[in-house]
Amino acid sequence: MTTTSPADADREVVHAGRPRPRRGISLSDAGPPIALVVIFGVFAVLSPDFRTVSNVQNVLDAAAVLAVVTCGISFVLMMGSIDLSAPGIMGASAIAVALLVANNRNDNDFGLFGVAVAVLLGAALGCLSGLALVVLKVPSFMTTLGVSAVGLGVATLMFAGVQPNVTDPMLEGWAVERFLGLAHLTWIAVACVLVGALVQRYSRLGRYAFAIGGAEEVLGLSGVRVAPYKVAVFTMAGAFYGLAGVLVTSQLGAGLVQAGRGYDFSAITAAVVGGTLLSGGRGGILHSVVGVLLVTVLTNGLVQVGVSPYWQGGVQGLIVVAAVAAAVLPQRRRNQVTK
Amino acid sequence: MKFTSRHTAAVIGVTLAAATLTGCTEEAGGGGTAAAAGACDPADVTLVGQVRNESNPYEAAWLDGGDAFAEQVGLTQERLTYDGDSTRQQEQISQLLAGDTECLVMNVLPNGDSDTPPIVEGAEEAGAYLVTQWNKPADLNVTDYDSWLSHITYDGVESGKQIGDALAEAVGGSGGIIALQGILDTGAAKDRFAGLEESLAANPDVELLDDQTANFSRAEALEVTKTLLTKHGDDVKGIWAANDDMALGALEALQQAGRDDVAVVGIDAVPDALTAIEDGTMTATVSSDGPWQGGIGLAIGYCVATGELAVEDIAAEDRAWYAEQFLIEQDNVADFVSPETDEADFACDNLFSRSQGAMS
Amino acid sequence: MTTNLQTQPDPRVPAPAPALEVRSLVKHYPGVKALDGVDLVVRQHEVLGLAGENGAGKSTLLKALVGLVRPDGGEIWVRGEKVRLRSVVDAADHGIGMVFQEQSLVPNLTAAENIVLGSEGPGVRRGIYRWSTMRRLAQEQLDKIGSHIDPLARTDTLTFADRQMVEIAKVLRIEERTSHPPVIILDEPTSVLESKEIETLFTQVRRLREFASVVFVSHRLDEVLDVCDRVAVLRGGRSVGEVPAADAAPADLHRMMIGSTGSDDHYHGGAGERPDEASRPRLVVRGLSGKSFRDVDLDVHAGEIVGIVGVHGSGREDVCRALFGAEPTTAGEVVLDGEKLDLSGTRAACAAGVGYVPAERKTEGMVGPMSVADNMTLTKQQSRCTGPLVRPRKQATLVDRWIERLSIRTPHRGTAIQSLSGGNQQKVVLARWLVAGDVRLLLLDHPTRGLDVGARSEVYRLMRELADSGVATVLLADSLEEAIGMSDRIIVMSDGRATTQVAAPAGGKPTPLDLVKEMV
Amino acid sequence: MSAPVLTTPAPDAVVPGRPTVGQRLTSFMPVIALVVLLAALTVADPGFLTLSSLTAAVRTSAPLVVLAAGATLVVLCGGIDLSIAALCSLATVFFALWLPDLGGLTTFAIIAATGAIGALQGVAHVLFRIPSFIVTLGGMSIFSAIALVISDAGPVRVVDRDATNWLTLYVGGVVPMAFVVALVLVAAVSLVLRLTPLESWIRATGYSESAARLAGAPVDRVKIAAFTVSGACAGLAAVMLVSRNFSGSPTMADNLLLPAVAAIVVGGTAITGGHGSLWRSLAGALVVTLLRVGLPIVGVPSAYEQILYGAIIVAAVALTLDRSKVLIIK
Repeated sequence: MTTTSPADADREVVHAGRPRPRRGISLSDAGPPIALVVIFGVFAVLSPDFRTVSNVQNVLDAAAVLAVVTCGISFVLMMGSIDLSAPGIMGASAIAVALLVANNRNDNDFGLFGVAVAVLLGAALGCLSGLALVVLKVPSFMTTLGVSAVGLGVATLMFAGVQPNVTDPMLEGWAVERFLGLAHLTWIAVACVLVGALVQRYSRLGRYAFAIGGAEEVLGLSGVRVAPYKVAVFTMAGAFYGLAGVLVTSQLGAGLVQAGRGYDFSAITAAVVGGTLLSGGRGGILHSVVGVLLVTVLTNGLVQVGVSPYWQGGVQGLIVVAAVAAAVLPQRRRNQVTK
Repeated sequence: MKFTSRHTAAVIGVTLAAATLTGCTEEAGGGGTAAAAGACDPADVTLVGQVRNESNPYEAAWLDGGDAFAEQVGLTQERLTYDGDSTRQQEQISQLLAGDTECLVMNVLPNGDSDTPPIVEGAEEAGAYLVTQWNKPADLNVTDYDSWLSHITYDGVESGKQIGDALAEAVGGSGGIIALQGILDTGAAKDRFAGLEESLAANPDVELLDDQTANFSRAEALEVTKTLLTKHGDDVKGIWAANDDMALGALEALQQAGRDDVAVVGIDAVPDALTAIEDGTMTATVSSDGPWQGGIGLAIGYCVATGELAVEDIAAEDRAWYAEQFLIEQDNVADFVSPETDEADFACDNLFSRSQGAMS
Repeated sequence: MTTNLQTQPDPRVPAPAPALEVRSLVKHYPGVKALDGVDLVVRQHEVLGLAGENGAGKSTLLKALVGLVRPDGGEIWVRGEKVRLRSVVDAADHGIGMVFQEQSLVPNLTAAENIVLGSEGPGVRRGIYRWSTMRRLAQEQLDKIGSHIDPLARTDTLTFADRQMVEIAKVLRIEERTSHPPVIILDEPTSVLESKEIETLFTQVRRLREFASVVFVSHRLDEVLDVCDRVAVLRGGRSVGEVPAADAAPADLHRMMIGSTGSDDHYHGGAGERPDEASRPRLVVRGLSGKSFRDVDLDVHAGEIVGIVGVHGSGREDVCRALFGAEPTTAGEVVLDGEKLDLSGTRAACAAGVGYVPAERKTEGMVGPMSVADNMTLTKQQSRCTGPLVRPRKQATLVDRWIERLSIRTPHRGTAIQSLSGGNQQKVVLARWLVAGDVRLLLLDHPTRGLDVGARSEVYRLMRELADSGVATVLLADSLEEAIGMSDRIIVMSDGRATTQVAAPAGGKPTPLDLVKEMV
Repeated sequence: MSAPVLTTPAPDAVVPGRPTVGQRLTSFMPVIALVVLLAALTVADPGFLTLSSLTAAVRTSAPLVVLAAGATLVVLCGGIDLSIAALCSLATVFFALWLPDLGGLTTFAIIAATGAIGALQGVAHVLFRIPSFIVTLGGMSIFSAIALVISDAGPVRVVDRDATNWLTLYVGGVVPMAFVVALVLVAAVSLVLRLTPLESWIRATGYSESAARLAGAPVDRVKIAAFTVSGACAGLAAVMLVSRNFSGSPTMADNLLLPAVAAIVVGGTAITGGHGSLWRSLAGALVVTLLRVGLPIVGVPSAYEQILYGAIIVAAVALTLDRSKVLIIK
């Protein structure tokens, strides 16, 4: 949970001799995709149910929500911050959207506009974490934890004891209707990933988020005011969580306060497994997507090959550690700082 | 770092001094009022209802039922929630019991079986009137305690069996089903599954293809069902869920998979499930009357606290009992759509009218 | 547009307004007067050297010039106009930019992005990057200084010297912000460069003069005189004088800096007895190989200082770290005083009496927020302990003694080491190996990097003293002159191999040229 | 040694060696936050500030204090331990299962076992250079899985209460024994750190691992030790939980993870390592406990309780964080 100072980075290079300047993907980036292919292959051999087309569809559909959450969290991790606010923000936006589209609680029927409001609510809550980070100078670990609690509170307030059920055909359709074999939800997630990747590559926000993770102090020396970008990144992450809340609501057909339970750690796990460093400055959306698929394939595959549900979590944990170890070990140096 | 050293010394000093001077005792300050005294002024009674969270319709309705009862006797209910966190429930209870416990009435939903003993013992020690519902270890006897007035639950084995039978009927007496279990650490989940097993024994042509836990959660049920549907495909004719939330999650999964030929049953009779039964998408559920549960626990405590009912006058069979429940299917669902509490249910001489007999 | 009017060439005024002028600048820090009325004039199209010891106020002055420090008094004039500089951006808008002493590039961005960072201009439209434009902008900057770096290479894959070029290219971006020749400040640009790289840099600096004014800061006085037109000297927060570079010798500058006649030969060449060459060496290295070096043989006698020289990539730093167990080895044997040295880790090396002063003082040499005392006793814990217990009083006595012996200037032994000046920090780091009195082999990796003349001189004196007391020393010097001046013997390394050995006894020193021939 | 060549007058350095009033205030901030919170709760419900109520609160806080204290060591070294809660849950199950065989020795066996498990994580961390976040995240799910399997996913009742009864006693009639144990633990660990080179090593490791290593500090061993103590503390906390709940359960302590980390941060320990202390975590744990149990008890409705919890915890950190010690807030 710390940054590598530029000096460390310098040294790394000096000691590694003189690597050729590179632009593309390095060998260390190839680890997670290889792991994904290997794990997929192993399950495919072990379980005939796993290698069916319908199961592959199922895996992709199941990965949709996590992918959207991970899109958001990747930007935050890239900056070297951390974000635990997904459960709260998703809960709030899930209830909000359920109350805004056609539902059994009130006469609202705002359709897409309601979805937009829920996403905005997520963005606003994300903005709150960002503001607390830059204004109060409280570490993101705490601000996002606090905002998560606030989000759950807001969700509980709106919930008011009666489950809001979605009757809006559009929102329900997202989870049911299919295009090219995948649910609309999954296509929305794919779109999110594309947007995320474009933002990361082509927008100042994305590049600065990356730079903040690399050497925040340098940005200051170059006359870049970092704070607005940090707030913007958290806001964007919040919007992604908001959308994820909407997707969960669409899947469940109802707004649940617990819509986002567990997504914080799963998303971090996915991002890290995909090769994003918690210390920031490395990784990205496409890395994270590989991580999401890895985690989802694991979950699905373990059920398919019939591993006891008790053990599933443990096996997953073990594989995550092993995956990271496999990625880290070849690059191990003496006196390397590991936090 | 100055913070450290001086503090260290001070704290160690004080503790050691305290320890050596006074020795150790078993009692904290206060507490320990005689239990069954039962002479509280009705206005002095504090009513507390505690459930997991308010973000669950059944439990929110429970608290609302408690409010309704409180209003009936001119009091307010303190609503506590612990977010399904056993530790937090214990913490809240012990904090509550550290306050004024003289006329305290608690209607508690323990998070799991194992959470009941410490709550019971805390209440006993502090002399607070306690009614628990749903979860209790089988070997813990209510009659051994004075201030633990009653334990109410539904016969989970019976519920599990009833919906199991209904499911068997719905699939035409033969075919594969999958089961979604609740939180494995709860008596309710275990009993209900035992009921399903009884039902399966009685319907030998119904085959249990798979059982997985979805922790009573709608979202988890959705995921688990999706995976199991892929795994077993068209062999699945029915889904047995240990509560309605999971049944509703399973319904979503079925809808997303484009399957409308699978029967789904659940337990609890939450409003959404009732609607689903009305629509015909769900087959059956068993009623658990949340509002009544929220009121009755407080009512028992209130009656004892105000002296209208003495603990020793409560029959042993009413100290731990099964409440009345109904199998709800499409033909009788209309009767249950809007549960109302009936003030008469909470009258001190009518408290145990819904009893279906002592817990076995 | 007043600026433009004022800088219009006026036939009645013979010389144009100075590019930059500082008038009686004052800056107080709690307890310290960092700037005490500094005056400075930077003419257009000149390279002005700025010299002064650590603590003379150089860095504060430079920071004030780029808006990182708000002065308490005095004025800054840019091309005849009085300005207030509130931030780096402000300074850049006035055409002032600085290459910072510690490289300030974002390692995980491309060179192009670093060059345009903070002033992307047409490279970013509505928050969206236009990579082709960005690349072109960066290429223009790189072309200006004649560098052939790929603008889209990730910065952390570039060599150190290339990164320095990127920094200069980046600083030149400020040209785009103003219509005037910019003022470029180079703060210690050479401190980590090898001689060849320095030469390239100087060529660029001379080119810069064509269209900009340059303020050049370095501790190497010969360099300053080499590249600058004029040198201004600071002492104790005041300007003490200016000399045209052509007329001055390093000794003159040095005299001005310290305010008295200093010895030109600050290397204190081998005053003690010559180590007995015939005796068994204290350190015997045979066939040491690692990732970036092969088959290195090395002998160091007690009381001897052996310098290792070589260009970047020669592997000398890694050999040094390997001897301390901080870099893995694949083959070879190291014997210290007849006993095989365990190279598995730094602990073992410390226990065997090996000491190491890393080049990166701030990140590797010291623990910044910890006190002087704790830093000094970090390694030799036994020196402040009785059995397993720390004895604060024992530590205090010991630390105070060493603070006095090495004349470390610190308000208190409990002061955080990061608030000391570089030279004093380095002395604490050195003292770390001395407090227990059991050090037998000292590995010094650029021990004088970033230190001023006075502090250097003290470090040299200390090294000499340690050698005389029998410590064997391996020195990776900051400059060839330093290596020659300090060492009794010099090993030349090239491409990971120790190629040549040159004796350098007092009175029989080789010339830098001799060594350079061997190095390439 | 001869007089230094330096003739420039030394800057009149009067930077005081002793902390200023402001610095002192920052170091007491956790306590101030605690007092302010207590006062606020008392204003909200005057009945809250009673001896028995405070007694109950500190009794409640004991396991959290112990968990947070252990994890503080790891945080001081610059890492993080996310496995404490899951390990604690696992330990409650172990305790319940072992008690019939081991009797009075169970407590020690548990602490030894969890210490060993902690050490194992530490070894994995330093040997394979896997970030502690990942190692302990993996540990978290593995311990949970083991706990579920060996307990058959259900609570294990503890019938023989003699082994844990001592923890339910009260010292001097008012101070719960569990809290005294927690205090003694914090005091003892702090004292050991202070009196031995350990504190130097831990702080050096946390502030700058590479510098510590190059100074010959036993960085790897210090880290493993920190994880060991953290694990052992999880074991002790488990014993406390069992003494309170009369059972072990595979999920019993799982929800204490975020409160424990919150306690550390609220105490003002820098999550990046180096700066902080166990005493700060003690104060932090009390603040978090007051928030967890105090808010609902004084009658804050559950929805607002969560909002307030979130807001207060951020405010508390804003108050206690010594920003002069942390340059960049991530």
